[in-house]
Amino acid sequence: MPFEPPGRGLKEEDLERNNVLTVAYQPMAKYAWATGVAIGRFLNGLKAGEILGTKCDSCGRIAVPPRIFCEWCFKRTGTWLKLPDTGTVNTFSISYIATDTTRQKTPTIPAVIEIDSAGHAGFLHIIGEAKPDDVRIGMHVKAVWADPEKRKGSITDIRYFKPHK
Amino acid sequence: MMTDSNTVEGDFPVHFRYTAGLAGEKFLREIKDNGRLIAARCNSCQLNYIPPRIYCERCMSKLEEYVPVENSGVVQSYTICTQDNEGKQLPEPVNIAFVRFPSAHGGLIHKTKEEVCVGDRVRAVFKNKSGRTGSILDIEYFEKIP
Amino acid sequence: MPDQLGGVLKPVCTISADGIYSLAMAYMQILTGLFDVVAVEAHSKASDIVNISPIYDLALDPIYIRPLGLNANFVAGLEMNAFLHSSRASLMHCNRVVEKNRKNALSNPLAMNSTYIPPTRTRVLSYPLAMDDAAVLADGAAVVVLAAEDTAKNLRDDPIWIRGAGWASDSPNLETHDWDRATYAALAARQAYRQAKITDPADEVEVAEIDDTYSFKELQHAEALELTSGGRAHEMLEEGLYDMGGGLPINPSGGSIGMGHTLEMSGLVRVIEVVQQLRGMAGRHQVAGDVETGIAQAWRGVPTASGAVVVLGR
Amino acid sequence: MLVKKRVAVVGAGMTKFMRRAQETGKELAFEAAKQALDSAQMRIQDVDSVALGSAPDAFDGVHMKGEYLLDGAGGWQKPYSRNFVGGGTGVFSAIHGWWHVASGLFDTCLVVAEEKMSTCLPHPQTAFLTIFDNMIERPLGPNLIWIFALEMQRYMQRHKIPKEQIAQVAVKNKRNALDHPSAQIARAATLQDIMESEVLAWPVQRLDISPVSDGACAVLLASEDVARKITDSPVWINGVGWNLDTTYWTNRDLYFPRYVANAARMAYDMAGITNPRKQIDFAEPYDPFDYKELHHMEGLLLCRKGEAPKLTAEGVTERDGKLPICPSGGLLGVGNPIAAAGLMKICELFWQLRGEAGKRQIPGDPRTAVAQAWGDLMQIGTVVVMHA
Repeated sequence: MPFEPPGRGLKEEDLERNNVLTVAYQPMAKYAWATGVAIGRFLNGLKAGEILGTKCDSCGRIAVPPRIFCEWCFKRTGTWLKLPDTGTVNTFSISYIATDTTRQKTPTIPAVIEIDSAGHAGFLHIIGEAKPDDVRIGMHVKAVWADPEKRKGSITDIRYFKPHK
Repeated sequence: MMTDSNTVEGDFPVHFRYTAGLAGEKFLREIKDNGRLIAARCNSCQLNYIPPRIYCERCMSKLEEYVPVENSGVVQSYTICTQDNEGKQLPEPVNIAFVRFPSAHGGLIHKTKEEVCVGDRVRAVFKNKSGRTGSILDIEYFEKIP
Repeated sequence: MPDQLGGVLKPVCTISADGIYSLAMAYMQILTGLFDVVAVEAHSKASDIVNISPIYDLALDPIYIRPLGLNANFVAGLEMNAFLHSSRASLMHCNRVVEKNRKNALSNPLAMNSTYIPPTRTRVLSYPLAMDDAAVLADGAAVVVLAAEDTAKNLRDDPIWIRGAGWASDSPNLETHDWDRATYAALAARQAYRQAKITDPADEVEVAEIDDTYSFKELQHAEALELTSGGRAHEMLEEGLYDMGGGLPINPSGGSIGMGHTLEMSGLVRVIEVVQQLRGMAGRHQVAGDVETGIAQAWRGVPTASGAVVVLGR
Repeated sequence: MLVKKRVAVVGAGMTKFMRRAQETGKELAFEAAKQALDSAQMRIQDVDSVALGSAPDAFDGVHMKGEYLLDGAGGWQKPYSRNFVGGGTGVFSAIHGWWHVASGLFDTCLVVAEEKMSTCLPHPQTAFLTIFDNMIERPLGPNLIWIFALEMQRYMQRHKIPKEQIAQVAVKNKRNALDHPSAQIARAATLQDIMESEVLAWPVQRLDISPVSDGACAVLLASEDVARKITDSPVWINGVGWNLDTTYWTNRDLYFPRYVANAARMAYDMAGITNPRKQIDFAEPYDPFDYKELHHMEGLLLCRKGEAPKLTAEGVTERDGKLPICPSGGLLGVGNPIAAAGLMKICELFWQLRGEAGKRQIPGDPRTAVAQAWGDLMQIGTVVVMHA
């Protein structure tokens, strides 16, 4: 590195006290993301209290979250299946940090849950009714559903997964 | 009927704070403090960049010399904008011009006080010094030179 | 993204630009000898965006332009005015482009609209730019598959060859870019024509699919691509040169104005149309004669001064 | 795979990595590009194409920021394009530039990578929200760090790795960065400092993570003919590889980055490397988190699965060890302006292989090295092999 690297670093107070000029801007973009066909049906399933997956007619693999195609065979998936609402913790974390990086006193326990009978397929969710120290990889868990009238076709229609047997 | 596809509404919960940068800082401070326009000079390309840059986009020389630019110029193109940045109808259409300055490369895009035509001579009208903040809006608008 | 493309555990990448840029990158990847077959995909899901104005706003310079609080279509208004002023083209010529492309699209089953609506210019966006001048957003997806020469010959009897590809940018600063000319398109075309050994584009190019995000852009781009036999594009338009039955049909597909504007998928839509035309497989919108050379061109939209060109041949 | 044209790196440039830069993104890009040109004694007029890499638009806060950065990167009236493969972008930029020259269409390509993350508030991490699925993940209130914590936990559990062994990586890299003039945080940290730092999402603690930064890097690439005219000591890009795994990250086992291994195999094949453990003299794997360096050493086939923590504990990966890893100080030490941090690794290979790394110089005349970055949804590996 045969030169002195350029760059003028600032402190937060330089910006807050207007030691340098800045422009503040609030972006206004709003989106209405289409769920698509497969996830739309998955979310409708959750509203009905069911975890739905798809099965590839070619390789037999079960996919959850479901899709309309098998990414390995590159064919349309044919069969929709109702899967159990139990599974195994593939991995987890004990999080003290919210989306906006603010700190949380009571930790959230995100986990990847492999749904029973779906091979190793699973999805991200939250562990509840468990002490952080007691959560283990390989632990068996069961979905705790929101009351039917409160469900809205969202991943949060499952409130969390709790330890099970 | 329940369809398989639905929509999920959302936004992107961030906001931004942009520094004016090294050249922008000089340019906007000159407007704020002295009500004057300046350009950055590239001696190898013989171009005076307005707004100024710390580099010449053509030869990538580092630009360190700043030269004054008269605050009057010529309309190279104009438009009459009817919508704001969210796509909402503006209460009044806004006259916008791209103004070139005789001794400078580049120019400024800004509001004009009245309707203008290509070729019209216009000058920058600055806000009162007490109202200036070091922003491009320290220029109130451009007005026609009779 | 790889899943939908059959690309899982393969070399997949994103090029943040129009689909013709991606095509050019895939072209180079094949030229290196690294790959035999490369798929290029682009899509538009414009309908996921509730309101596109704030997104264009985010593309404007945050220090010098955004504080003015204007809709980004003012950029197109300024460019259109500068172009009309220097070329002496009129609003009637802009209408003529809209009429031509909307009518061409009626023969295209891929087009969003199937009925003809004449332009009225009643709603002005940023004078002189009217709502009728601007292509309307649409959703879609497009895939083009490229193959190295030997592989291509094995795959099918009628491959269409990339004879040249070019992409270029003028100054990204509105203040220092050319307002009245599409310098980016001229530079990109020169690069592509040089590779394709095309010296007289107006004579050698037989069909052109070019960016018409706004009506005036088609004219401005036709000039930059040297499709005017030395005159101005609006004069050629008046003479009918660019019509379906003309000597050099432009946007027989209907272009973005006719088909719907699929954002940065648009370039690949243009490419696919040229491929179909060269194969004689364009159906009801097939141009007359035995076409051997066509070009497709894309522009990245306001506030950019960037675009790409590809020359295709049988 | 038969690549016909050789491509050399002939110049490199880099800004300081800073938490908050006064320069605009364009100005940062210029500073790096200018240094790269000057170091090869080339003018922009002699450059016939430009390739840019930059991570999501939401950091710089400019839509289509490749266009915005264009003039600073030297792209005026040139063939200019931007690639984006998430965190893998920086190393991929060199690949993006490589195919410009290797295709034979261009003799030279200026490669620039820039990131200005300080623009994004309340915190640049928020901009990573879009990495999560809008339908089935975002409603759970995730933070970017979750995916790292989940992957790290899986890796630790699979190989029974104690946290202390992972934290050693942060100790090493922060110490290496003391010798880097661009380093944002030129401060050593002890094992205790790291183990006692705030728990964000167990097992991830604050000092396991590289700092967010503003900065830019650039390299100049040239064909063999041109390179020989410019310099007596070109550094060759001998192998390139990239590979993208499925987006369905909850359907794979995160303990091993098979996509990095695939990318590495592609690059090694092209470079004629059959035994990377013997033939690679040093490596700059991607280290945004300390465990990632270990994960990527394994993905790059520089050791067996689960063996990287042991090599680190034995000192093998120190700058004077048998297989120096991240002699630059990496992202953990120098800073992490995403795309620029990846291209920094290519710069480091260039300087080390030319013997120009100053206080950071690896002893013993290294000849062959590998740089790697990683990104998207724990999904892409980008790999470049260089040879002096």
